[in-house]
Amino acid sequence: MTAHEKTGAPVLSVRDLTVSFTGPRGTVTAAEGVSFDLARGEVLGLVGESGSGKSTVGLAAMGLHDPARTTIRGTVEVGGTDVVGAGEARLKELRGGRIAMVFQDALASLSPFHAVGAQLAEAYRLHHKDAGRGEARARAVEMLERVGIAAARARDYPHQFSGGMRQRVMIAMALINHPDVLIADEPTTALDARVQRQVLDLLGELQREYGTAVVLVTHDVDMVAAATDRMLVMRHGRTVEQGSTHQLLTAATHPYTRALIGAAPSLETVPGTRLPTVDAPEPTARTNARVWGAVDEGKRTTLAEVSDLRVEFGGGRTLLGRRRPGTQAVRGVSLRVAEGETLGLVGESGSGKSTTARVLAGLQKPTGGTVRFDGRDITRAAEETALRRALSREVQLVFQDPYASLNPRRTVEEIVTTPLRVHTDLSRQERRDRAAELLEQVGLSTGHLPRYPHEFSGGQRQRIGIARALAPRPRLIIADEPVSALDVSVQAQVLNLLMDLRDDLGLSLLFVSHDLAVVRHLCDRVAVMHHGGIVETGSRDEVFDNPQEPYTKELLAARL
Amino acid sequence: MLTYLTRRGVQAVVVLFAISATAFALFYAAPSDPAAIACGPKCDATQIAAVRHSMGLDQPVLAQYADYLRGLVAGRTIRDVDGSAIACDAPCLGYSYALHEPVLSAITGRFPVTLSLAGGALAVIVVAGIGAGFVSALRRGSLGDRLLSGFTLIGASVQIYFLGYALQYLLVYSTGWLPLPGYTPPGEDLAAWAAGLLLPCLVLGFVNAAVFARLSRAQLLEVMHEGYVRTARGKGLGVLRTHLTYTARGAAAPIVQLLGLEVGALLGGAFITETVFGLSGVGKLAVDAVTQNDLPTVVGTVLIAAFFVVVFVAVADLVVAWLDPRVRPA
Amino acid sequence: SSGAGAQGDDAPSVSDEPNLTAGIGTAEDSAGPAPEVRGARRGGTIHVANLRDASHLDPQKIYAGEAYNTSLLWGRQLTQYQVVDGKAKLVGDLATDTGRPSDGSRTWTYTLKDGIAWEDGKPITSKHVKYGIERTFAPGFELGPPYWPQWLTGKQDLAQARKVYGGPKKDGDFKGIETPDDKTIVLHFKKPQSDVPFMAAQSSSSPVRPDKDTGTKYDLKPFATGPYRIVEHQQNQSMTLERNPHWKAETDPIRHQYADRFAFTFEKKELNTAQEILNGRGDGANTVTTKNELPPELYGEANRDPKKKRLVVDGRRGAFTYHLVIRNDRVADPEVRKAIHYLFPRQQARQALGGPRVGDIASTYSSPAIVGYEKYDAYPVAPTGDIKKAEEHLAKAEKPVKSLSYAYESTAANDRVAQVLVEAFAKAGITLVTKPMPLPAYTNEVARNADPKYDLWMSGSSVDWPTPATGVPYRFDSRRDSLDNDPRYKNPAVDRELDRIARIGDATEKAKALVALEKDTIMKDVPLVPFLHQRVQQARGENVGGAFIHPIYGTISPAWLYLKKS
Amino acid sequence: MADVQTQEPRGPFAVALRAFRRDRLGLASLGVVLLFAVLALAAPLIAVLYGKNPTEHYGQNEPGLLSAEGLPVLPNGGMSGEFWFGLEPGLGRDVLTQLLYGIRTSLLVAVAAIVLIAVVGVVLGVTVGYLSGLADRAFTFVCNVLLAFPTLLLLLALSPVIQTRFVSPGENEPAWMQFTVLVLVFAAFGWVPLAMMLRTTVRSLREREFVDAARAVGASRRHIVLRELLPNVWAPVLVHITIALPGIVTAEAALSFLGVGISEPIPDWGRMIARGAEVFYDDPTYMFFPGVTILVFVVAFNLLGDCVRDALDPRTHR
Ligand SMILES: Nc1ncnc2c1ncn2[C@@H]1O[C@H](COP(=O)(O)OP(=O)(O)OP(=O)(O)O)[C@@H](O)[C@H]1O
Ligand SMILES: Nc1ncnc2c1ncn2[C@@H]1O[C@H](COP(=O)(O)OP(=O)(O)OP(=O)(O)O)[C@@H](O)[C@H]1O
Ligand SMILES: [Mg+2]
Ligand SMILES: [Mg+2]
Repeated sequence: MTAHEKTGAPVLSVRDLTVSFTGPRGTVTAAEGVSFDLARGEVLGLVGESGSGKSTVGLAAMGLHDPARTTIRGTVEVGGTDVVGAGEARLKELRGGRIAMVFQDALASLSPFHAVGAQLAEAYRLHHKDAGRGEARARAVEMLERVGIAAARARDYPHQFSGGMRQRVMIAMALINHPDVLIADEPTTALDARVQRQVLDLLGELQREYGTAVVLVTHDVDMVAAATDRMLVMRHGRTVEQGSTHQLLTAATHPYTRALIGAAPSLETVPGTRLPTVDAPEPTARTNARVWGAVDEGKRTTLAEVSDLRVEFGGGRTLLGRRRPGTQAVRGVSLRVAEGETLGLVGESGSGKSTTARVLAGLQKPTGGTVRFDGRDITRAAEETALRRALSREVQLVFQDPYASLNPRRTVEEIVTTPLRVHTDLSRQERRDRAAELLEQVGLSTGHLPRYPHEFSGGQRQRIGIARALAPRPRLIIADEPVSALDVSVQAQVLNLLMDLRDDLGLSLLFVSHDLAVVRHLCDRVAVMHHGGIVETGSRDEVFDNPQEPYTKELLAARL
Repeated sequence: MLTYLTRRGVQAVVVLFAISATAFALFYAAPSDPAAIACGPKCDATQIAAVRHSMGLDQPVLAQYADYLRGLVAGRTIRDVDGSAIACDAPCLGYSYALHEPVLSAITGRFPVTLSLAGGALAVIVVAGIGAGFVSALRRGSLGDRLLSGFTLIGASVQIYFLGYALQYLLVYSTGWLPLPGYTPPGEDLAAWAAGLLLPCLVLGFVNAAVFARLSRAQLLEVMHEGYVRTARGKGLGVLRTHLTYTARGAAAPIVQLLGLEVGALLGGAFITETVFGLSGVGKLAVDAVTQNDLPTVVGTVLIAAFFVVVFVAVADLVVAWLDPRVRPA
Repeated sequence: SSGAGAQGDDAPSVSDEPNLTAGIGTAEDSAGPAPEVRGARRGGTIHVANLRDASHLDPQKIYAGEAYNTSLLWGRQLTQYQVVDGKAKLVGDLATDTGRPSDGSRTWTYTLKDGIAWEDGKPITSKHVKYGIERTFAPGFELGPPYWPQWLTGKQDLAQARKVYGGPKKDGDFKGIETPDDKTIVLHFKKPQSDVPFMAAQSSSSPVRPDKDTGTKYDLKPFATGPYRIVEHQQNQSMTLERNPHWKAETDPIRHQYADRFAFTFEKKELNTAQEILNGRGDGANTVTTKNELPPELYGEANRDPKKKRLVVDGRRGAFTYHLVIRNDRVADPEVRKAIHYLFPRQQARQALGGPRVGDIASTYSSPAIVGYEKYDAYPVAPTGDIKKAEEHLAKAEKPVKSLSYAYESTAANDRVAQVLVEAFAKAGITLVTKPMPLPAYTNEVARNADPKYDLWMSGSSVDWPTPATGVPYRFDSRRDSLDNDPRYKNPAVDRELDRIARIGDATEKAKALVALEKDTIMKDVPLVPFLHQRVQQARGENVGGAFIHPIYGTISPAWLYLKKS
Repeated sequence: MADVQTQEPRGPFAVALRAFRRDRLGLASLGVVLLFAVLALAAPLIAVLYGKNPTEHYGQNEPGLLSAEGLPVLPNGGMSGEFWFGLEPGLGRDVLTQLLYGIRTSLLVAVAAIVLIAVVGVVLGVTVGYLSGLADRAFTFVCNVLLAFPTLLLLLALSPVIQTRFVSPGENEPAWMQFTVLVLVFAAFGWVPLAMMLRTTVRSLREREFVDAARAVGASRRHIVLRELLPNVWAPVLVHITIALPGIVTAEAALSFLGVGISEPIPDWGRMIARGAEVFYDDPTYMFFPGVTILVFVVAFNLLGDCVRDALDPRTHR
């Protein structure tokens, strides 16, 4: 999106904005000395890793911080009014009328108790006092249709919508009163590439139509490149760098900016190379592409194999004993992972990737098909404890959410040694030694053993998860979106680690992700899933350079 | 929806059935004999045996229980001490020989007292309890909040029997500001009815309201930070309206559920309050029945109390479903 | 008496309490109308507020002083007690006199008065009286007193007696009672019966009209012969009485018909009712309690405030006595029983119960309210007990006593008494094991149990009418069952003497002989320890006149009440 | 990658403890609770120092203390230098020592019951939460029945059964039996809310990935329940306990108030209040002391419960 007009006084002017929160544990300064101007029609990208203060700035512009716990200094002028000092009455007029916000989490940000049409209509009526109910409803429906939601669904409740639709409802609500400024706080996270694209296109369209100035908050550099005029990079609450998007993307002065830009693999990066991180912006080792596909496919020994896998969920019975229809999560998937190979499993959300992975790990009982590992039939692993135990020696999982997958009440030592307790009769001391060794291997230190997960950063937590997976010396590691919950810079660290381990230990890897660039960077072979089935399998280069199936093409095209 | 209602209904009936069986079994273990009660203080063993026989109490417990259930569903005839028949229409809860009246009529006769008390207490709970929680949450950290929180803490800690007597002493006995607690049928004298129940309702209400004030404060504070509340404010909605239409609705479910339990419990009789203030409601009836080992009345009151709890818990679930489209049954 | 408690200002003053005993009146005394109550007026509604409704109204089922007392309002008997200035005299009620014995007191004849009628105006006949007495044989009437069936059949065992005759509905006419005409009724007994005039005053000697006998329902709403009739009765809720137009004052030497109506209400807590009465709130000024007693909560206050004190009516609880019963076959050593007698701290125990208002400390088994009463003290002891004496007797015991068990109905007050006993017994080195039980359990385990496993318990009891005839011969005859002879007292000499006394045909003579036996033989053995001759306090509203504790029935009698202003 | 602090590792409880230590109200309430505990433990010692015991009938044995009706002669319930909190009407026992020993009764019942409740509630709640299926349905049914059952009535009805069925006539109902019955009945109904809460907690924990993670490394069910789930429920259990304990103290007193609690001569607050209610027109002081004591005790405990909850609530710190 590009603005058609950038003239006159700034519609939003932020000067020396400092926001600090007071809590029971002292004061946190989330933003410090942030200044920027936003002209009419302009799009500013607010970039930075998680926790850098992006949302804080956005909320400050709306005057939505809880006054009891927040101290705000500096000025935020919206159309000539300083939001920081303004009274509630004045703020009520500004909010939703002159400045609106698309909040970060669309599901949590829509009231679950009211139909979406009513929520939109209310927003309209609040700023059009003389508008009747009928008019407001008509405007709401109109706006919903504008964002591609059928008028008939105005009576539905948010939980009946998909993530992308909710996000569009949020956008419709923010724009219903044609505000001067729109703050879009990560409007596309949690959406898959295709929907992401749709949402951004819509936003650009509306923005151009109404001449709205936009602050686009994101940590996704690709998105900034695609959609903004200027960008502002934040870190630890401070401005790192500010300038035109083009200039920063090509010639950033600050190393952090450069690292941030480089950390995310794109479809152009050389696969298998070490990615730049904030700590090591200029990676040295392994700058060449991974060459793996040279050996003939057929000659490799198959490590794991699923054939005609089917999984159906739910159903259950009604009171009268009638069966309810279930969800067909996986419908006839066949896959194989060869010894030493890294297989990427991509596909949009809900396509059945995780389910497939969980079956392979012996966590999910399949409804049909067979699963083999190293020649053995392990289809019944989810029910038979002994079988699963045997399987878990050789197959290990790394989970998506590094926090949720670590028990918060167990120390790192306990977490990492659990597989050793199960699978070996090592003594306590031996287990500890092995745990220390594992931590070293993933780049942590022995001193971390007695600590609890909450004391670690996201990247460190994921390393603990990887250390646990490595503990029984498995032959196959299944990584279910191990980086999608992480910041780009942390993602780069974890990807680097996985690549190192793969090389050092000769592991096979099943890598599940919806991020095509990441898959391309890491995997040797790629399988594309859609609606519970595999639509295309092939080597990395075949799939990315020469996709056969329309769905794969669509997926690739959606990349920003 | 219909299946949901049926399922709830069946569940409720099964629970009530289990409770009636438990109550029946339990009180059969009691060391005294309903026949002896019916016979009077000067009966000797043979006389009691005769009475027991004519009342059918010499039959096996299971047969008696079956009889009881039959009476509940279809009504039955009960035999008096002299063997004469007393018709007891469904739902027959048995006949109390201690009270000389059918248990159902004994309960319905006292129910207006319990209903008035429960209604008054409920009004206090809703207005003062939930209201205080709301004000407290909106003004959290302020002096008012701290005062209210202290007040509700005391309310949640104080004993009805202590507070009840202390207030009776202060407000009725020493100063004469309030009339004596008691029950006058509202149809007879509305003012006397209200005046007599004022203090009991206030005390019972206050003690229970405190729990609700604490719960609703905590709930509201929790929900206040929900994203959709922020969205509402972001639209330009005022603080109060936001909290009334969005926060309150989000916070309602646990409050409604507790309220359901509370209404059920209150309608089953407030034993201690009724004892402290000398109100002859269902609670007092139950306690007296237990102390006199008036088996039919005990089982009857237990069943009624459980009935209300079960019904109002189910009603609360329905209200919660109505409030929150996410949990509405299809 | 300690003199604790107060009298109603206009109630007949009780000058000489020990002479409360009922004399037997003459035929003249039996003629109506009743002596006017001083200052009485007619009119108004008297409210009677009791926590509990009467358990029975059916005259043949009533068996409690308070219920006898209330039923005087609508029921009449062959004889009844005329009370003047607090003194009771047994006179003819429906009958012209208290009964004429013949055949060595085996036959008693009553003649009904003229002008006596049911509430529908039909005359009361001897058949109705007979039918009433016959009902006491029928099943379901176990609740009432057993004497008519026992005496008329000569069977001591009630079940046996009922085999002889099973009630009018089952066995029709009973031959033992003759009604030669509508006015005469002749009762034939198998043995000499001296106390028939007193039994004739019991509610079970009330007439019942067969066509009005509604069975179980009769218990809710009996047909009236007295000055009032029941117009409405909702069990456990309310009862309304109105004047009975067919009652004639000149036929009734006992009752009055001052108030227009009596409105009974039930289920209000005793404390609240008493508060209303003492403070004159609501209907309080026009209210009396005939069943409720003054709650202990208010006693102190009523004692302090003279205005309220006037509203408290105090008196002897009829012939009720309260004793520490010793199970004689378990505590067989008379020395131990004597030790218990000396150990028992009567004063402290009474203090724990509420002080002098609960009763006068007793030294005799029988109540001073009975005919022939004599005050004596078999083993004088200080009211606080005498440890030294107790220890002396314990030392004489054959086997040393380590522990005794004491069962009681668990109420807060009884708990305190138990603690008093525990402390006192401990002083003599005896561990008192206390067994509190709720009333139903207590009744089952102790009172009704043929073999209760306890050594001691408290027992409040009364004779059925004011002679010792239903007391001493029942409690101390070793051949009677444990329900009667609960101390399990056994003395062949006493049994023999009781047999002799049973043949005495004159009530007063018999009473004297029984009291002598009690004093000279029985109490010397300490079969039980006398504790209290109980008292009772009830409240009456400021505007209610004529309230006094009925000397026989031990509660306020509504039949004498009037409203000062209406 | 943020560097992990070099200080001591802090477990979740250590964190909570630190938060709690900063909470002045919490410390004060803990102080009061501890004071009560100390008073309970030291009751015999204090009684000796003070020179009175809770069972002797001073008022009856020494003339001039009680009136003939059993009311204290001195004003304010007979408070004097000799009897600091006055005398019990009727028997004339010393109020102060009765109160002190009353703490023991209340605490003993409450603590024993709470321990049972915690054990039963945790075992059932966690197991059922993890198992679901038939066990879950049976559990829900039992909970519904117990929730709808009027507890107080049951206790009222149960006490005579026990007194007559299980105690031989020749001996006193042993104190331990009275306590055991109370504790058992409180536990029988008290575990329900805890188990229901834990069931919900565990059901959501079960969906957390770390359970899957444990299964994925081959851990047994036992390991998952004992080592993965249990450590996560201590915080809610602790909060539940501190909040439920005063409830049991209150309920125990309520039972005694209705006449079926711990029986004479074991001192008990509820019975004192019941007696106080009987004489409260004549001697309001006698109700005042136990009433206020129990109020202070319960307020302190509830406050402590609030503060423990705040301290353990992850949202208020980290
Ligand atoms: N209400 C609050 N109270 C205390 N601290 C807060 C509050 N809101 C945010 N913070 C802290 O302020 C910092 C900045 O938070 P902010 O939400 O602005 O980050 P962000 O850049 O939007 O991150 P993300 O990309 O994850 O959304 C974080 O360290 C966060 O923990
Ligand atoms: N436990 C379950 N019960 C019922 N349905 C389920 C369950 N788990 C998954 N599903 C459904 O199965 C389908 C596939 O889910 P799965 O988690 O495998 O998708 P995914 O490809 O991993 O998606 P994502 O990218 O969002 O993680 C989805 O429609 C999902 O709703
Ligand atoms: Mg953010
Ligand atoms: Mg997934």
